[in-house]
Amino acid sequence: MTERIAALTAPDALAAEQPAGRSTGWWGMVMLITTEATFFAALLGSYFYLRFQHGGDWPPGGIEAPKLVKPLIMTAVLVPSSVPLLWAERGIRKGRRWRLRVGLVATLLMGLTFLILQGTEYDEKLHHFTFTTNVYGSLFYFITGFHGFHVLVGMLMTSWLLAASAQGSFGSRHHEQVSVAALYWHFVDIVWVAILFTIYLSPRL
Amino acid sequence: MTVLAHGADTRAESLTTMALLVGVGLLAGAYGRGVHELWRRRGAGVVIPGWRVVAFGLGLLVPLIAVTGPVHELAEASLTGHMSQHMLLLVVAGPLLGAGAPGLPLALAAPAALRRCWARARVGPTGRLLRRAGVLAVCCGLAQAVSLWLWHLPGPYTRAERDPWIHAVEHACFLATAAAFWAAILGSRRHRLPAPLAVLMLFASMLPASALGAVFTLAPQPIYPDATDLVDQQRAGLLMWVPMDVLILGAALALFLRWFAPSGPSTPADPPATCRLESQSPEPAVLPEGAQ
Amino acid sequence: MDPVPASPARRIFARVGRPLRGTALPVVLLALAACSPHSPSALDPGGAGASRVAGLWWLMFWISVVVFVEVMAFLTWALVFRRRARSARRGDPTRFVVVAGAVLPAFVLVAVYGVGLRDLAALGHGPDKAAVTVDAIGHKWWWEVRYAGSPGATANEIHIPVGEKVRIRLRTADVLHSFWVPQLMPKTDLIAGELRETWLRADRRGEYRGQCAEYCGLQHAHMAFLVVAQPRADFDAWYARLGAAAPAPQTDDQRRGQEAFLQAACSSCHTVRGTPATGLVGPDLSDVGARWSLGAGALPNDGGHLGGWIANSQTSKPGNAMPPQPVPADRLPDLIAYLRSLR
Amino acid sequence: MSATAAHPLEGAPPEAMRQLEEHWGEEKTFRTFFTTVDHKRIGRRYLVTAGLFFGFAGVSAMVMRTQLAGPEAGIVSPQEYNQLFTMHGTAMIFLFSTPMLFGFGNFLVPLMVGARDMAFPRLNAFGYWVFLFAGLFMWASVPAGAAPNGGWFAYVPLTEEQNTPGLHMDVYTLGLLFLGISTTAGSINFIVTALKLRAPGMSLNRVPIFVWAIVATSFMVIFALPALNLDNAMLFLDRRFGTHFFDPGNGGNVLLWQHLFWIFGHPDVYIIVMPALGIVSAVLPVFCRRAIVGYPLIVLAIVAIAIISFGVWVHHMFATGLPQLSLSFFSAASTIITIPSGIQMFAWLATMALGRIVVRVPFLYVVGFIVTFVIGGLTGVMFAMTAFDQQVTDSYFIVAHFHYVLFGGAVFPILAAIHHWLPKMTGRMFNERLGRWSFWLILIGMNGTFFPMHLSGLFGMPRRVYTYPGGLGWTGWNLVATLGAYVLAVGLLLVVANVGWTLRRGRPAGDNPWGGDSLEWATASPPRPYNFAVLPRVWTVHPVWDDRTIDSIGPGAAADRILADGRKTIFTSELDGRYERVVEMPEESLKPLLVGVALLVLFGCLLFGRYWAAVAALAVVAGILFRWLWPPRRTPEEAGAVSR
Ligand code: HEA
Ligand code: HEA
Ligand code: CUA
Ligand SMILES: [Cu+2]
Repeated sequence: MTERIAALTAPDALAAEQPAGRSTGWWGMVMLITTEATFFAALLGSYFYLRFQHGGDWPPGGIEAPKLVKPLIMTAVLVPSSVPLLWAERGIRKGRRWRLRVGLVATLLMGLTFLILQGTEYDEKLHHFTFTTNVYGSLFYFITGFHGFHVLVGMLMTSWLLAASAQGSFGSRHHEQVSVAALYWHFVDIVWVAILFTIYLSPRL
Repeated sequence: MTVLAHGADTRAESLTTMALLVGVGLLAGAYGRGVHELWRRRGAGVVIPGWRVVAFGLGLLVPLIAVTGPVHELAEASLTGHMSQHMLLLVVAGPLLGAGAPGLPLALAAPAALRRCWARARVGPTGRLLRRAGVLAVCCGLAQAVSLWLWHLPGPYTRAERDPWIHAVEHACFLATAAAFWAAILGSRRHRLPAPLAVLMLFASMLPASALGAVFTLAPQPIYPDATDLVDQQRAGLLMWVPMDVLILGAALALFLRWFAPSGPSTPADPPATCRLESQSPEPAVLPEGAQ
Repeated sequence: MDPVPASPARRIFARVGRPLRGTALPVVLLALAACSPHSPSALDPGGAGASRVAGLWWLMFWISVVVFVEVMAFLTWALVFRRRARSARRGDPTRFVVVAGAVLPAFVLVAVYGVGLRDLAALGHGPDKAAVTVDAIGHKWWWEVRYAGSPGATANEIHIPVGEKVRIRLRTADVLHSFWVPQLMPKTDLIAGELRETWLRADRRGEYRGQCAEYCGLQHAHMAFLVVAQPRADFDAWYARLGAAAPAPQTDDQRRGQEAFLQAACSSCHTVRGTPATGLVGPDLSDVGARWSLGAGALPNDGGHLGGWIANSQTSKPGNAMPPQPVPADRLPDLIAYLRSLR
Repeated sequence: MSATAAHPLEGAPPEAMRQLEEHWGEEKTFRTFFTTVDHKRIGRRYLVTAGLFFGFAGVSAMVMRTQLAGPEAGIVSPQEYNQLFTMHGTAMIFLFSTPMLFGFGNFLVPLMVGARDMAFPRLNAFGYWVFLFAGLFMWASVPAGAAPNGGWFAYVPLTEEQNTPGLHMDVYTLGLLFLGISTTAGSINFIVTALKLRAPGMSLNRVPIFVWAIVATSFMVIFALPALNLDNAMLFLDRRFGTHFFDPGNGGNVLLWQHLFWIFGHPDVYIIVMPALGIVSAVLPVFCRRAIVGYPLIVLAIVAIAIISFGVWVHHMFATGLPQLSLSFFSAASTIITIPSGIQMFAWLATMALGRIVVRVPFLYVVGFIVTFVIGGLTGVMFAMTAFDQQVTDSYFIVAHFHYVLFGGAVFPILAAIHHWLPKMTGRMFNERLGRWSFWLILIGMNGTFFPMHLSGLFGMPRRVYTYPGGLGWTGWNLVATLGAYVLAVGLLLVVANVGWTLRRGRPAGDNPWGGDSLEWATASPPRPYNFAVLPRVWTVHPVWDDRTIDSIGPGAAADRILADGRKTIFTSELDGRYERVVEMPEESLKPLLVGVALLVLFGCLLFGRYWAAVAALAVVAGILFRWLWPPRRTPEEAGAVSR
């Protein structure tokens, strides 16, 4: 009997020094991303729904199909911005703080460039149509604007990481927040590809 | 539906059919060689069990059925027929090929140079990232959704209608993405998602497909310029919607049950007459007369 | 006043629950319904669409009774015999759960689904070539009714010939509404920006109450209408009147009333055919004297209520689009007399 | 085997107990009231707040019922009536059912899985504050006369600016967006808690069904809520900034609203009912004194419902004139979804038929649940037949259906849960006799209220009418319904009275008054702030009925499951619950409340059109979050830096 009790009350942790498994933070971020991705999916789904319910010309009301050059440049800025982040993350895993900082700054700059380009794009577009022109205008500005807001949030997170890394919080043993925030940034990138496809390419298809 | 396109170049069509035959033959050969190699080294049916081989074989037959003979005729005749062709590729051939766990055998059968490249890519950082079951499944799911949507937009769709080669590429896209996606769900254990995640993944992949079906079914006008039959379009939409949903629901539940049931609930051997942790006085102070 | 013969007797006991006549429950239910002979009861169908649905209902009703009784029997059995049983029994009767909870229901459901599909198809089977086509246009909160091929219009009242499938085209002028005549036909919503269609076929003559069934704001409660099913000849006569000009005033007070009508704000919102009043905001009044109610079911249509309505309709139907009319008290009776003469 | 062999609190040595008390205990001061992150306190708050909103919504219903007692009544004006039923529905769905069940989840999930708190305790506190503020935000509009008035599903174009000017619908859109933050946060928290914080040995196939239900519900929230949020965001933009998403005149489409709403709305009704069914599966075995029948089948049914429920939304739009083909598809899907419910129903019945039934108030409510839910479910199946649905949709028959499933399917289990876990929450036993009185009054009142609605609906009475003419065969039934509602209200007030009685006079209940099977019964009543002195080890689905688990928390347990040297709990692996590592849990904090307040200001500014102030509030939110998540300063060695 005592043996049995001893077995049942024995330790479970068998010298598990290294943190094993996913952290709650990782799961939390994955769930947040899932729900946000669903939001974007519903948004882009609404775009197609409205388009096919509308029938006829798309974009309607004499608005011309969006030009591709600028959005492609924006893509070329935003999507690769994940790379420095990946590099930074890999660096901090090995304890290389400089890589973290450099990577974060690069990502931040690329994100900023993207937003500036988006600003100039709006500047041009607003001469032709606004979000009150018709449903296409509403969709265009809502979708791209909402994504732009996400880029902004992503940049805030990145700046937060940068600030925290300046304080010296991260290293090979503590880098969870970096990976978690990076997940969000990658997500924002991928969503952009979907938006590029929906807003810019699909009217030509 | 489009008389114009297919009457014009039957030549291109027979060429694509030949290409298909060659492709299927090559795949079958390569897979067979890989499996042969594996079985020779590790014993028959060990790494790749027999049923997977059968599944793969059947999966290769499906595209042949889908793009020739009566199905082909149907596809020419109506949108509904065309969608049934797509569904054959996406929901029949895809899972079958995926269940064949083709990754390893095909890699084995590849020429040495290619294999070396492959091996190098596998161990690199990106390769390692991509080889994670979760990442792989998400990517394949995305690819499937994108190709599904892309090829059903009016532009690509009509172009595929007109040009047999583009049509062939379309079908190849469907086949490849579906097979890859299902390989992550049904494939070999090492590259497969754990069942609960697979259920989630399946569910998530169902959403864009259903959305496309919904767009077709609910659109008040014809989506494609040269299709005018609304009922046909609705039927096509439902065809895209229902079989996919049913398949995914069935697969999800089957996976879940298979994972969940055998280990079963370990009920205590004897539901205790009284529980050891029961409080001293389970009888409430006041009980109405005759309430028991 | 009534353009059709007196309200028909509802042959409640004879009609409803036909598939299962002789069983007690539907009779009881209907006896309860029969508190009022005017109930627009879906279980007392007067036409093709609704009687199909009533049949479906009784089928499902009895299946439900069986399922419910089955579950209750189980429950009662357990409560009676397993209470204070000496001990719980072992085992995990999975097969029982699957059979009773999934397999048997699946059979029942497939069968019901089949019947349901058949009925759905039947409802969808509108007239191929309708002799009569009605446009019902929903407004907040009344129904504009027009007939294809007739310049006339009426409101909150649809006349149809008995025994014929009548095509109804539905549009809305503002928000969503829903066209529902429980005794004749299930609902069809009126969707802003789109055209919808349904049909009606009454198999016995009579008046069938209909009501807007989609919440449409303040006075959704008062958006009723009446379907009047009459023999073809009566219908034709009515239809002919619809296209013609409104009757001219006959008496002096009616004439004074018309004058008042045309001078006051009335004519800027309402039409009376054959007069300079061509307003389009409110209902066409050319046959207002003959209609079953005022304000789409808000008030009975008689002189007193009409006067009240004109003076201030906001008390009886708050929020409707008609502002209170400052008609001098001495002119009001004339106005009423004129309007009552429009039939 | 002595009944006192292992008192759950005796497993850890006294020194460890003292330490635990020191690290986890919090004085009940004014400050800790606002800073607490204890899931049990937060859970209780959810329950009380949701109960309060239930009271408000219930009172609205009583006013409505009074108005409808006879024809042409003038108790309330049409404006008031329309606000009342909209707030009644909205509050019952969004501010009562889900938060109430999330409250039970909050209290129970960590206990049931054997953890010391939720995965994100501060997020949990934040979720509560947001729920509270969003609820107050919406209810405050009632005395202001600006309550939402477009019905709980707020169909456009009625709810567009030109048809409903004023703040009414802005309160609705903003309130639901605000509330959505809380619901999403709560769901993520449940999922992660159930994935990472389970006691060692609790593999997924040993997770209590209630936890399964909460997790499946949370996943449904994750996938369904975005559709509602998108809908509300677009409506807000349409109303305030002149966009045209729902404006057919400018290319918009009014049915888009309905599709998005019901893509959320249908899963939502299962979001409401699923945890409630979980409660049934938790309560039933205890009073049947045996394991639940068909555990894997029930879990499978939960998963199946969660999936299928995303494919049936159009059954709420059967009358909108969509293509018949698609209707028949949705009709089939709606038919199929009854099958998992049938499986659960018969699993419960089989459990009862094999059990040794002990009748107590919680069990009575379960019986009440079965009776009413079956009726509601059966009418649900009737609607799945499109032709029939087109006849009764938007009539009182629908009102009857959804009250049977909502009251029968959610409120009865909630009442069962209140009685079942009240002893655990308060340490005191309720009054059984009072409990039985309230049960019978509620059962009779509920059926008296809602059964007649089937009839008035069939007899042609549309819903959402503030009054109706006499002489149409509706009057009598409405009177019966009103009388029933009063009986029901008395019964519910007795429940409230019983809870009050319990708090003041209740007999001490003991740790496990019912001889329950899940881990919450293996600790004190009410539980200590750290829940378990020794985190248990699990071998079965019914751990407390298993000697091994009891022994594992008995004297002599290894320190790695006591973890007295800080606020600590254990991470286990997601699927099979293997011990992974010890983690530090956060302390109480005021920041969740501050973010909540800042968000309240944000939404208030949006409501009143102060957009720049709203941006400022957003900046404040970001600023507080910045601090909230700020990592501790570490030396390079601690952090593990190898280079600058
Ligand atoms: C908790 C909430 C809840 C639950 C559980 C359900 C359950 C179901 N509901 Fe309900 N429903 C609502 C809440 C809910 N509903 C609400 C709020 C509305 C209206 C919203 C509004 O308009 O305001 C609504 C409206 C609604 C409609 C639209 C009606 C309309 O507006 O026109 C439909 C149509 O199909 C429907 C169907 C169903 C079905 C098939 C089920 C099934 O899941 C029921 C399954 C259960 C059983 C069947 C009982 C147990 C099973 C057995 C005993 C096995 C044997 C059974 C058979 C052989 C049949 N519901
Ligand atoms: C969970 C959901 C839920 C619940 C429990 C209820 C409960 C009740 N409902 Fe409701 N109802 C809805 C959800 C719900 N309803 C919805 C979604 C609608 C549709 C709205 C729409 O059309 O937009 C609706 C619509 C609706 C209508 C139709 C209105 C119309 O179409 O015109 C009616 C009419 O009688 C009604 C009545 C009632 C009644 C009498 C109760 C009673 O059961 C209420 C009893 C409760 C009380 C009397 C409160 C008791 C007080 C306490 C317990 C105090 C607690 C206090 C503390 C803890 C501090 N409801
Ligand atoms: Cu029109 Cu309700
Ligand atoms: Cu539903």
